[in-house]
Amino acid sequence: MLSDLAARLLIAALVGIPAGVGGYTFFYAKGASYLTNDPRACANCHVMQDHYDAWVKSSHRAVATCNDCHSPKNVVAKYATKAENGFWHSLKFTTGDYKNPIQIRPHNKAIAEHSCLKCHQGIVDAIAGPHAAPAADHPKNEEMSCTRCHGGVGHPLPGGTTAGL
Amino acid sequence: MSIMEHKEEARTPYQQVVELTDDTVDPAIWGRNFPAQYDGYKRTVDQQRTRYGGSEAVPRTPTQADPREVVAQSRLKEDPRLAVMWAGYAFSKDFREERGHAFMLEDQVFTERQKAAKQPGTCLHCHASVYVPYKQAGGGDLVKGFEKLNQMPYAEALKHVKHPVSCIDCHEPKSMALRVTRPAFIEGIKAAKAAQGVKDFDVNRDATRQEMRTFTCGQCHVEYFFKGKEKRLTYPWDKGLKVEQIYAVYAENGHKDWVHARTGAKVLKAQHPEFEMYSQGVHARSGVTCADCHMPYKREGAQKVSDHHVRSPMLNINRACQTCHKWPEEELKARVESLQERTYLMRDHALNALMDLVKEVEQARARGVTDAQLANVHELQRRGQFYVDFVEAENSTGFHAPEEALRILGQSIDYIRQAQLALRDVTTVPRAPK
Amino acid sequence: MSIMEHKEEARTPYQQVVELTDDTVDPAIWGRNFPAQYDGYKRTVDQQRTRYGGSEAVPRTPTQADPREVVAQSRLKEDPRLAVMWAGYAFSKDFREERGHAFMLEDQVFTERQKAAKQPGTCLHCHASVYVPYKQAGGGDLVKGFEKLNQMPYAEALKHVKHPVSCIDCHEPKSMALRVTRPAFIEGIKAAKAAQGVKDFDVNRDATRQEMRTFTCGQCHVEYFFKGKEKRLTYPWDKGLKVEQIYAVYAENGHKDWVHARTGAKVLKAQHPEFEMYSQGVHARSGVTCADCHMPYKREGAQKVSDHHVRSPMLNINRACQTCHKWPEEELKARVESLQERTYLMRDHALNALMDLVKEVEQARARGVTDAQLANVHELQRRGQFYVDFVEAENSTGFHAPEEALRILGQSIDYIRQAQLALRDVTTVPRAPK
Ligand code: HEC
Ligand code: HEC
Ligand code: HEC
Ligand code: HEC
Ligand code: HEC
Ligand code: HEC
Ligand code: HEC
Ligand code: HEC
Ligand code: HEC
Ligand code: HEC
Ligand code: HEC
Ligand code: HEC
Ligand code: HEC
Ligand code: HEC
Ligand SMILES: [Ca+2]
Ligand SMILES: [Ca+2]
Repeated sequence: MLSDLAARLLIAALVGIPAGVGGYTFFYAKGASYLTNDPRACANCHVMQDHYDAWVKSSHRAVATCNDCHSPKNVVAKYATKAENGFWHSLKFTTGDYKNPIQIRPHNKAIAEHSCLKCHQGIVDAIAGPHAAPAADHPKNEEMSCTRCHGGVGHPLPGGTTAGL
Repeated sequence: MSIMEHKEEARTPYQQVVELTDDTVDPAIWGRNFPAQYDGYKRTVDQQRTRYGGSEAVPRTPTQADPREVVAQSRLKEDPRLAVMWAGYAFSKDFREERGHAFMLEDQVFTERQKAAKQPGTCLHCHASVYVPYKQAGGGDLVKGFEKLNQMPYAEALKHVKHPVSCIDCHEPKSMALRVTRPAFIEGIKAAKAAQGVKDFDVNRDATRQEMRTFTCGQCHVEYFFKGKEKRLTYPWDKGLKVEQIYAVYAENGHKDWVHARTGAKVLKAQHPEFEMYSQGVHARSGVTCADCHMPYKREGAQKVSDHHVRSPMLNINRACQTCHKWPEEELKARVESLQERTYLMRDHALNALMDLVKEVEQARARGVTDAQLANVHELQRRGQFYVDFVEAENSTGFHAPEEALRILGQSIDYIRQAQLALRDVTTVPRAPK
Repeated sequence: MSIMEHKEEARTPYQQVVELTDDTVDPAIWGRNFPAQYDGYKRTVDQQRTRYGGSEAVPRTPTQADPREVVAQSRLKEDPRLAVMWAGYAFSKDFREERGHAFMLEDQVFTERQKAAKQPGTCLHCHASVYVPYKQAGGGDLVKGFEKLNQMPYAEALKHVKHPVSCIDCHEPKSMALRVTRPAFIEGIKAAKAAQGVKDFDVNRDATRQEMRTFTCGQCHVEYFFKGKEKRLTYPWDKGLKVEQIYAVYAENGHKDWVHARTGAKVLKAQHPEFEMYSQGVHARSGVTCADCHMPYKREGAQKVSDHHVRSPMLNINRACQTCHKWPEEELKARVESLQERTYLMRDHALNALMDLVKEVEQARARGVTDAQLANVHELQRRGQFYVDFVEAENSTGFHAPEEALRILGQSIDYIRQAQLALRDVTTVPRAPK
């Protein structure tokens, strides 16, 4: 069975070849913009427009782009993720087969959650541990979710609601 | 549809196929310029049940008098206590679950309530596209036409209308901007704003776009009564939108809808106070509008359009709720239903109390107790019954303002039980209501 | 402080100044490793009033028997109806608004309720740091020590404790992980989970960190009773956490807290069911924990720490609410108060009904009506009074679960008014409660 990463690398390879609807879209719709860090590139797709508009108003506008939060730090994984998302999003964009409002997949949610620590590790050391360490006495010491309280930092939700768990 | 077209669309929101004037009533014509909205609008014929809402399609054999092949389920059959609450009033003959806008005109024409009592032309204000008919009947003056039709018998007024609520009732044809076309709301909201200290409020001049996304619905989804022999449609908001403020208006003008057949009390019928109830809830407080939940945006290619298939959000949770609440659909459904269950449970307590009271008062009168002796009892029934009916008639089963609905039901229970006590010792002075 | 130092701090969240063992009770010692948390902890001596919460610092002249120079305001003075509800019970002698954790031990020692009735050692479970004392008294066995102190007279058990709730009661000293140290909660939550079909729940083994942020508080902020002559502290959760489920437990075991002095009913006292009420609310449903609102994170230099100044969130709206709710402070305050006002209004209706009932039953007994004849009346009072007291005793004035609080009050009103009816015709069979 393929590891998660291997599977995504495979798709990454796939989209390299401009064949099939996914590939076609990938280039036409500047799906390649997944490989840049320019948020406007994401907004190439109108379905990303709301998030772009919200991001422009967000506290992170000046400090974090889409990819800072939506792709992992590890370089290989980063491009794998981008290619994979680029592939799926292009495909779904073309087929129009996706929920609206869009819902983040657990895999990408986890990436977003971890990305917080790329920049904020320091400030949360005290609350995250010592006791949050996996080795801690409390076996169910799961990692804490940042978005539980800060879900809106990248692109606030309408109505002042909270992002949820 | 391919990406090429997506981009195409994005550039041109819509084609002006036909020219729309302020007299174009037929939605089909508007639909040629706005096919997406028109398609949604037509789908309001769909009938599907939710736990407490939507509606069930009940087949029936058409008759000369009533050609409808499908109606919504009877609420009187679902809960026989309602017929006792309304004993002696037309509602005790026929009361059904409401359904989509497409049916509003025929359902009003063919309800048994039309036979049970003579209805005025006023009724049409909220069941037909009356904007153009009012203007014509009034020789260009909307309000004059309104007053004219109010005073006609229903059957005669009916000849002036053709369509259920239509595009022109909510939209200004040139700009497509929202507008309010209903005189009773224009006057009602003016009074309500005045009560809050806002002078001379002209809804079409002063309301924000956000407010209009609620006011267009508030034109009809409200409590009302017919004032005087002119049968002028009136929204009882002079003191505010809360149940006690509305009741105070009826206390002052002494209005009664009918005399309760079994208790002799001069009682009131509450009707669909969605706008009033919603206004007391946390969503209204947060600036969330009727249209946000009942006409959420939906993507049609590159365009976002408001879903004109106005219906229960429980049939459309993803679009209606998940823009703001990132909870799974199942969880959102469960939240709504748990709020509705509580409302339903307390409604049950209140209606049971009312059943006890009606039975007892009926027996007392049989024993010869006079209406004079029953003055306190009657007043407590009038208030308590109006409160429970206010929540019963509000169609979200409490969701629009859960705490307000429960507060009202709690007080209703107190007043009705006190009526039973007052019946036992006609001397006791009931506590002053809060 | 320079960036460099920030980074320094950041790398090592805290310095191990002293070694903490599982027997270190004194918070001052823990405070040397965790000065930020200790500072907050000490600030629970602050007293400040909010609209319905916080507490007022009322000066008094210390006496031999009660050396306190400052106490919280008397709730009996604020609302004399409470003394009528509790007639014949210690609570009718002295009941004050609760204040910060720093006072928990002295307030328990010096309350007039200690004189009004002999209290058992059990009381200490929630008013002192008992983890180490229990272990010692039990020769290393926590539960044995718990059972031992329960059975001592209060004054004797008191000798075993020194501090109010302290670090060691909520934290495991090596990892600082949260833990539950209270036997009654360990047993209670196990029963509650079992009622939901979760077998053999061991809170310290099976609870998530997220749950622990609530359970550490649930150790004490709950309804309870003393079981049997062993005075074992017990949380009545065998059937679940809802008021009717708790009442069902008391119905089954026939428990009574006292006999009402004026009506003769065998009644119950509800006590601070914060955990139970919170569990029925939308915040619990959304995974929001007690600590989120009562111990929100606060910035200390380059670190975020949990604010150990446990208090009313209304005194800390910015941190307690605004990370999740982007509304202005004033607006959030207004939302809380409008929910609390509704609860308070319905509490008023219920207490007024109870005042009517007590007066009438007292008169009836004076007329010679027997307790046998009053069976129905007594049962309805017992239930209705427990329901209103459940909301009255819950310290958020409804905020933790607004709809649940109003549902309970609505039913309370129904039961109490029905008790008045049952008093008038001892023949009527009251409606089966829902
Ligand atoms: C080719 C058009 C297109 C572009 C360009 C695009 N997106 Fe998307 N995106 C979509 C579509 C379509 C969906 C919905 C897919 C679904 O719901 O499964 C989506 C969904 C998402 C999701 C949530 C669904 C998931 O897969 O978890 C995230 C996060 C996201 N996009 C981020 C981005 C970022 C960051 C960029 C720029 C680096 C970007 N998108 C650029 C079309 C695009
Ligand atoms: C690319 C770096 C970066 C990433 C990724 C990032 N942040 Fe930030 N964040 C910053 C900077 C820089 C600031 C502003 C300076 C500060 O206050 O620390 C900031 C500010 C904040 C603030 C304070 C302002 C506010 O909006 O309240 C919060 C809270 C926050 N971030 C949370 C998060 C969370 C949660 C995530 C992950 C979902 C995240 N950040 C991801 C860099 C980042
Ligand atoms: C239980 C709620 C909660 C959770 C979970 C949470 N935070 Fe926070 N966070 C807060 C609060 C409250 C503040 C404001 C503190 C203050 O104003 O003193 C805050 C402040 C911050 C700030 C801004 C500090 C400043 O003033 O510049 C950052 C950055 C931040 N949090 C990041 C995170 C990250 C990263 C995570 C996940 C590891 C996280 N938070 C998890 C509640 C939370
Ligand atoms: C500071 C971090 C941050 C930045 C910057 C950011 N996002 Fe996000 N994004 C998140 C988080 C966290 C979530 C998950 C929200 C949740 O479900 O609670 C998310 C979710 C999403 C989703 C899934 C739908 C949803 O709303 O849950 C899309 C699509 C998305 N982001 C697109 C974008 C785009 C496009 C940009 C840039 C214009 C962007 N994001 C910038 C943190 C960020
Ligand atoms: C926050 C979302 C929300 C807002 C805002 C809202 N509603 Fe609703 N509405 C609901 C829900 C949820 C229901 C319950 C539907 C059900 O039980 O199936 C409902 C039910 C209804 C019903 C009965 C529908 C049926 O299926 O029988 C009507 C009529 C209604 N609302 C009208 C209005 C009006 C008019 C307004 C504005 C004054 C409004 N609503 C505002 C969510 C909302
Ligand atoms: C001209 C009067 C009028 C206006 C304006 C109006 N409604 Fe209605 N609405 C009705 C009537 C009448 C019915 C019941 C029709 C029937 O049962 O035959 C109804 C039914 C409904 C239903 C119930 C559908 C169902 O399946 O049970 C909903 C939901 C609803 N309206 C929401 C709205 C919303 C939201 C707006 C504003 C965008 C609005 N209404 C504007 C008169 C109106
Ligand atoms: C102020 C606006 C308004 C007026 C005036 C009005 N209605 Fe309605 N009517 C509504 C709305 C809104 C609904 C849908 C909500 C509901 O059924 O509670 C409705 C639903 C109905 C229904 C379908 C449900 C049912 O009750 O069986 C009938 C029939 C009906 N009305 C008849 C009438 C008659 C007859 C009159 C005149 C005596 C009248 N209406 C006057 C707004 C109005
Ligand atoms: C009961 C009221 C009502 C009726 C009837 C109605 N609409 Fe709308 N319509 C709305 C509301 C509310 C909006 C949202 C407007 C806004 O947000 O400013 C809207 C928006 C629109 C828009 C703007 C684009 C969009 O979708 O948001 C168009 C175009 C439109 N309607 C066309 C129509 C047509 C065509 C008809 C008849 C087939 C119609 N409407 C009937 C209430 C109504
Ligand atoms: C435009 C934004 C928006 C939409 C759409 C919306 N809500 Fe809300 N909702 C809110 C806000 C804001 C609150 C208040 C709490 C908060 O600030 O997060 C809230 C609160 C709630 C609550 C808690 C209220 C209570 O009494 O417990 C529930 C449940 C809820 N919404 C369900 C829904 C459902 C179901 C829908 C769809 C039918 C919906 N909401 C649509 C913004 C929205
Ligand atoms: C969503 C936020 C929130 C959560 C979660 C929450 N509370 Fe509260 N709590 C409040 C508010 C707001 C008040 C009202 C304070 C006031 O009236 O001043 C309150 C009041 C209280 C009070 C009375 C405080 C006083 O000032 O007199 C106690 C005790 C309390 N809560 C304990 C708890 C416990 C125990 C839990 C968990 C089982 C909990 N709370 C969960 C917000 C919360
Ligand atoms: C060992 C028992 C115990 C534990 C554990 C406990 N409390 Fe308390 N709490 C009390 C007692 C006792 C009081 C009343 C003290 C007094 O009035 O003298 C109190 C008072 C309070 C108050 C009222 C403060 C005021 O100003 O009115 C709040 C709020 C509160 N606790 C919240 C919490 C929260 C949140 C937790 C968990 C993080 C918690 N408590 C854990 C026993 C406990
Ligand atoms: C299950 C835990 C628990 C037990 C057992 C307990 N308490 Fe408390 N007590 C609390 C909590 C929590 C508060 C704060 C909330 C409140 O006052 O409602 C409190 C508050 C108090 C207060 C201050 C407020 C007031 O009532 O005047 C006194 C005094 C008090 N308790 C005395 C006692 C006595 C005496 C006993 C034994 C008969 C006892 N307590 C047993 C948890 C407990
Ligand atoms: C009534 C319960 C309670 C008491 C007593 C208590 N704490 Fe905490 N403490 C908590 C909670 C809840 C957290 C949050 C833990 C988490 O999120 O995993 C916490 C977190 C901490 C943390 C981790 C970092 C942080 O701030 O989140 C430290 C260190 C800590 N407490 C030290 C102390 C010290 C020192 C004392 C005594 C002076 C103490 N605590 C007393 C409940 C308590
Ligand atoms: C960790 C996140 C979080 C914190 C902290 C929090 N809330 Fe909420 N609150 C929510 C969520 C989630 C909901 C449910 C509605 C939704 O999904 O947006 C909600 C709902 C509400 C509602 C609507 C419920 C109703 O019955 O009308 C109010 C009011 C509210 N919160 C006030 C507060 C106040 C005041 C505080 C601080 C004392 C607070 N909240 C703290 C997340 C939070
Ligand atoms: Ca319906
Ligand atoms: Ca207090």
